[in-house]
Amino acid sequence: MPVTLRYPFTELEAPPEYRGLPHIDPKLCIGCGACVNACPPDAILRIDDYDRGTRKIVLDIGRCIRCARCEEVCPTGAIRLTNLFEAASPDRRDHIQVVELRLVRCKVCGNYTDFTERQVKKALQILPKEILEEEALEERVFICRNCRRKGTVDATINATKEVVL
Amino acid sequence: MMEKIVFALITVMIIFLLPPLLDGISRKVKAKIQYRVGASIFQTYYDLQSLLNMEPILPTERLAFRIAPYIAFASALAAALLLPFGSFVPVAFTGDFFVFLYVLAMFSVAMMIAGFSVNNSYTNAGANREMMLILSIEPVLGVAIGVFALNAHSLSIGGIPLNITFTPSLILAYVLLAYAVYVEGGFIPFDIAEAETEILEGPLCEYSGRLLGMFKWAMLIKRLALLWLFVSFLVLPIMKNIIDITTFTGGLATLAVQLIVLFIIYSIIAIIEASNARLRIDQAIRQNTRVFLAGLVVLLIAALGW
Amino acid sequence: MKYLEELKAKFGERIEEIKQLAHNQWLITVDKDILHEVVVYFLKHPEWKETQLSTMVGTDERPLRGKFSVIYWLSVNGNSDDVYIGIKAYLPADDPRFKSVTPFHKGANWYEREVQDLLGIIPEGHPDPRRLVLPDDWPSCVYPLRKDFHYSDSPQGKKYYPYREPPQGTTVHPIGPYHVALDEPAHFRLYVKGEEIIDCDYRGFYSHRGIEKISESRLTYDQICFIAERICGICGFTHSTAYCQAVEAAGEIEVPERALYIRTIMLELERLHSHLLWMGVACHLTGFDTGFMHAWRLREYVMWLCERLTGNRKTYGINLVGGVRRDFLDYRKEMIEDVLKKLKSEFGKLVDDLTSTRTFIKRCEGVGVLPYKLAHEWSVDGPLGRGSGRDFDVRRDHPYAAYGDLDFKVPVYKEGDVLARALVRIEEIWESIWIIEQALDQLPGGDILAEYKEIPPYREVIGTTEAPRGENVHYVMTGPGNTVYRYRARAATYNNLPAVPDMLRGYTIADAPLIIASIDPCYSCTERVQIVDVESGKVRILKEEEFNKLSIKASRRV
Amino acid sequence: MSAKPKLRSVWVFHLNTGACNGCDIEILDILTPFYDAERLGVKLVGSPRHAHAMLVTGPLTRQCYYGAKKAIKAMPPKPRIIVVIGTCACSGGIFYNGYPIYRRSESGREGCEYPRRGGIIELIEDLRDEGEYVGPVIYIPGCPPRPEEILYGIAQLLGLVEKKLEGEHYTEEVGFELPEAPINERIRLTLREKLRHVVGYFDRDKILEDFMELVKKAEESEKPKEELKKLIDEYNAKIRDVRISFCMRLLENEYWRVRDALSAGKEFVYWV
Repeated sequence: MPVTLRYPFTELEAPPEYRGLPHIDPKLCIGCGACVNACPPDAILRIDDYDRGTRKIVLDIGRCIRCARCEEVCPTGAIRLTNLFEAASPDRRDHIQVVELRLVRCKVCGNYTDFTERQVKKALQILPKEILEEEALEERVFICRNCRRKGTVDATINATKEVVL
Repeated sequence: MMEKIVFALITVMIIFLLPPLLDGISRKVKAKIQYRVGASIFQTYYDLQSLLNMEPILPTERLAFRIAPYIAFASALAAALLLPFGSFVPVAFTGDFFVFLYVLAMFSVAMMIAGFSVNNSYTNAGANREMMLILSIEPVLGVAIGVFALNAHSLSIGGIPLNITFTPSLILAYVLLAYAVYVEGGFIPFDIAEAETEILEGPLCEYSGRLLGMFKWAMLIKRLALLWLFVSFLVLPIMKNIIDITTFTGGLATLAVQLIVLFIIYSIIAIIEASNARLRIDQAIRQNTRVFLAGLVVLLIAALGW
Repeated sequence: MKYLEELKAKFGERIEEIKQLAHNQWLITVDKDILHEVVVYFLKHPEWKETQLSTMVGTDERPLRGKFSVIYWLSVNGNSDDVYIGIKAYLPADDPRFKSVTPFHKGANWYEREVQDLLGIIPEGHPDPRRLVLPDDWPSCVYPLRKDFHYSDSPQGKKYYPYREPPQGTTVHPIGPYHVALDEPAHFRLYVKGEEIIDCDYRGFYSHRGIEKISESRLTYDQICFIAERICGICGFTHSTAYCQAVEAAGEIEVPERALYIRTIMLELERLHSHLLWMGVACHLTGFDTGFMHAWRLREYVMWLCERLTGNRKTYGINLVGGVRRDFLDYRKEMIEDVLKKLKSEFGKLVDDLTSTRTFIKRCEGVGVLPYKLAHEWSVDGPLGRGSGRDFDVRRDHPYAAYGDLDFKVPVYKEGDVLARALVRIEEIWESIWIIEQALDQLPGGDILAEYKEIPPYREVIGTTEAPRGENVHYVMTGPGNTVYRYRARAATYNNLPAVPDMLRGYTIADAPLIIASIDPCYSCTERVQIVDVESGKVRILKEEEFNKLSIKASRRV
Repeated sequence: MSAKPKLRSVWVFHLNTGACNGCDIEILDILTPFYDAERLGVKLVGSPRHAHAMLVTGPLTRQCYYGAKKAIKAMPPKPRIIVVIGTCACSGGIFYNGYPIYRRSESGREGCEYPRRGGIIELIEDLRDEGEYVGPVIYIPGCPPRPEEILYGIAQLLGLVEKKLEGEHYTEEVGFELPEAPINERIRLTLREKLRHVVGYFDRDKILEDFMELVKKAEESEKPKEELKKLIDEYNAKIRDVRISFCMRLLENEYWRVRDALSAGKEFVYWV
């Protein structure tokens, strides 16, 4: 007897284990770019715009090989492979998902740093209270790398001066 | 006169419109054997419609390439028109049995023209195979019909089935005829000339759009003609004993029986097709030759009057 | 290894170094002038009957020691021993030439043409030095696997390929690049007389995608698992397993036992679906569509199972260096058992149907015969080799994953025709089912992924698996940081395909698709990765090189 | 779903431009009993001249480029539908900028453009530049796409179903959530990474969630250690899965170990 499935004339759900279309939950994504580094076909891009102060995480389903490495490395569980599979479309732009996040503006020099505000919030959640207070990190995380390095250098110079004196 | 017109209309309908339906049924039967739903039985109509509406792309400027499908279509049509539909034979004259063989060969010639008119080794190979196949099977068909003619003492296709008497040789002749019709119809395992996976549909490889549609349609009509011949030889001798074929109702009834038997045979063929692999051309020819030799023996028996 | 002494006695001083790389791998460095002698010595060794040329790797080691190198990897199979021997020679950077092995062993043909294409290392005395791998329009004297070539450059040259002249009185019958019988593009030129095939030329590598170069440049260790899997869409998992095994051996990573068993089960499931696929294709090619449909209907059960076990029907994506990414929970084990039960009852019926179809058997019997002697000369492997009487199987002879703990038979037939290959595959399906059942029973507990710190650089090692089509050999030379220095994947078909012309000769074009398909060719496997103008003068080459350098720059627009 | 199909007969030719075979096998797979594309009027033909549509797979290697171009030109001038199957054909896939892959010089090889370029579109644009007509193009990504995905794409082409996906663009305005787990975030991440090595990335979140539920309950009681042990025993009896039980036990041990170490002030950098 015919065993043919009724699909596409009925709805059909892929099994829960299926690695289907990836999707970024924009509420959870912190823009750390772990997925960008892990992605073998470069389907996820990180595009920083230091003039407008934004970071775009761009996911292209049309480039994705559905290996789920992004899901494996994502620290917040924002990117997941759903079990949806119906991605066919006559327009490649339908395959694009963009999450645009704000970058931190350095409190010292006013330039945009290379990390997002959400990344900072996540870091603050992880770090234990004692360390935060001890190192006055709450302040320092909003400073860009250059200024921080400069600050360290200045501090060292001051310190050496003290020693010399 | 009215009766003639009715029969003529039905005949035209059968010849032009029935073959795609038969193909659809055959596809459905195969699908069922393969545990599939399969295409709708009208799928072949859709296919032909879409092909006939499509502008072809011409790989060569040769006229032969362009007219080959029409030759094939015309010869298939001519072959079909020689056959009895009920009591009605559209074109009847003594000796039309030779014409039947001749137009069938014409069809194959059209295929060969199509195959050799382009410089493509697939189409050439296909044309080659068609030639070899036709040369090996036409004699079998000829012998089979010859036995019938001998038996019925008639050379007209319309006349033969009405005049045969049952003898042992006749039963063998039916077997021969069935074989010849099957092979000539190009059903698996004898779809060697159009083998898709080997030589990409052979002579049809370079055809497209409307021309391809014509060719496909012609091939289906040719199959119908061949099978109709077999069915007529099977049904008419029996029907003539049950009912007076020459009356209008008798003719219609016979036609109906012919159609039913045709459907049954087509389905059986679909089953055979579904459970066989394609033969190689040399294997097929060897087999045909053997059958031909057997056919000669049958002819001899028939000549002796058994 | 006892033969090393014998070797030392024979070649003495000219053996530069012998070192053990892994428990069954030795690397022997020799002088480049005796390279071919040593290789042939092992290949023709009277006591090692099933020795074969497993792979050959050319490497641009100029950044490391200012030299090129080539390694011939030989595997000792059958009942003889469990050994892989690499025979390495360094070649000077300014004149990388070595003596070709092909005149003595046909199986080296493609390997040597490949290093010539990709690295510009010239095998002297090669009987057929045409281009093999690179596209027809690739400029000569640009060698993509050299380290000074950027992986995404793609210089344009003039399109040209020197096909062989057809023999007298024959016509050319091309199969491909787009032939319905070949799932993938490949180009066979059959030289035919009527329907009979007189000779055959092959131009493949339409699916050459530069995987090795991408792996060496753009990807990290873990990412390469996924590109290795995409070497082939049918037997991808064996490729990623072979790659992982190589890296694990180089990094001395201890893979948890549970991971090994899970790999074994997946490998066998892959073999199941691959063999069923092959049976279907063979039926389809002979016009027997019912067989095709039923074989693939059975295969679908395996596909669904794999989808639920790993998340994808084909590219399982569960291999990582150090183990696997998904575990078999209890309900997944039950699913496997259900599918095996279904397969066992229905597969027997399918085989009966096939063997009782007279027309199908007629097409397979006595067609495409590859006698044992030729099989050995071409170093063919897998079901093709076993159909021709070569008694060798990587799973048994060089146990990897969990195969050492499991019990199974290796079917061998002597006839060497298409039917024998079909029978080998049918028996292997039964064996696979049996292997999976055992592995499920013995599935140990514990972790599934090992943790490792760092993989030491510049270690060379190979990983091998028995793919459904034969032996897969992945050579890895680890590199600094998180990258490989040299990666060479050799798929089973790479050894099998060159033997096809020998199998085609004397049969008809109607048989050609079936014969080609009977080795279960996988062009994409083979071609992951033929016009060097040997006669042209030096001056011209220089000019061309300059020109090509310009075109490299033009092609690269960031 | 009851929409009348635009086309009732689609003859397709299969064009592989250097794919890994995965998509090609799935194309054959849609003809087999479970999917049976013949229902939709699809027929695989052997010659591009017979085809309404071209099913393209593969990243378009340079060696394939010429043959593929010839094959598309050999199709009848109308309708020349291109069905792009698989990630490689959509955008070059994982191979997108390897040296043997064809790319137009405008496309560049290492850019950050999106939608990502590569694959068969490079050839289609070349053909359009040459003035050849190329009909509608439909993209079916996937690596490889499931047979259902391909059927869905073809059904879309026939006008039987509507497309479901649309491009998405989010900005900060969607809001940010930083979910608070019942246990310390550092411990959670440590356990999560540990679980990856035991049951793998796929099952770990579900198991960890269940575990945290139990921990939450246990921490409310007076003797959390004993309580957690009891809860886990109950949980294991209910779930009846050897692996999950194993993980639960492991998590229990790990949890107390890490927690004690943390409260003792020892530094833990398990996760990175």
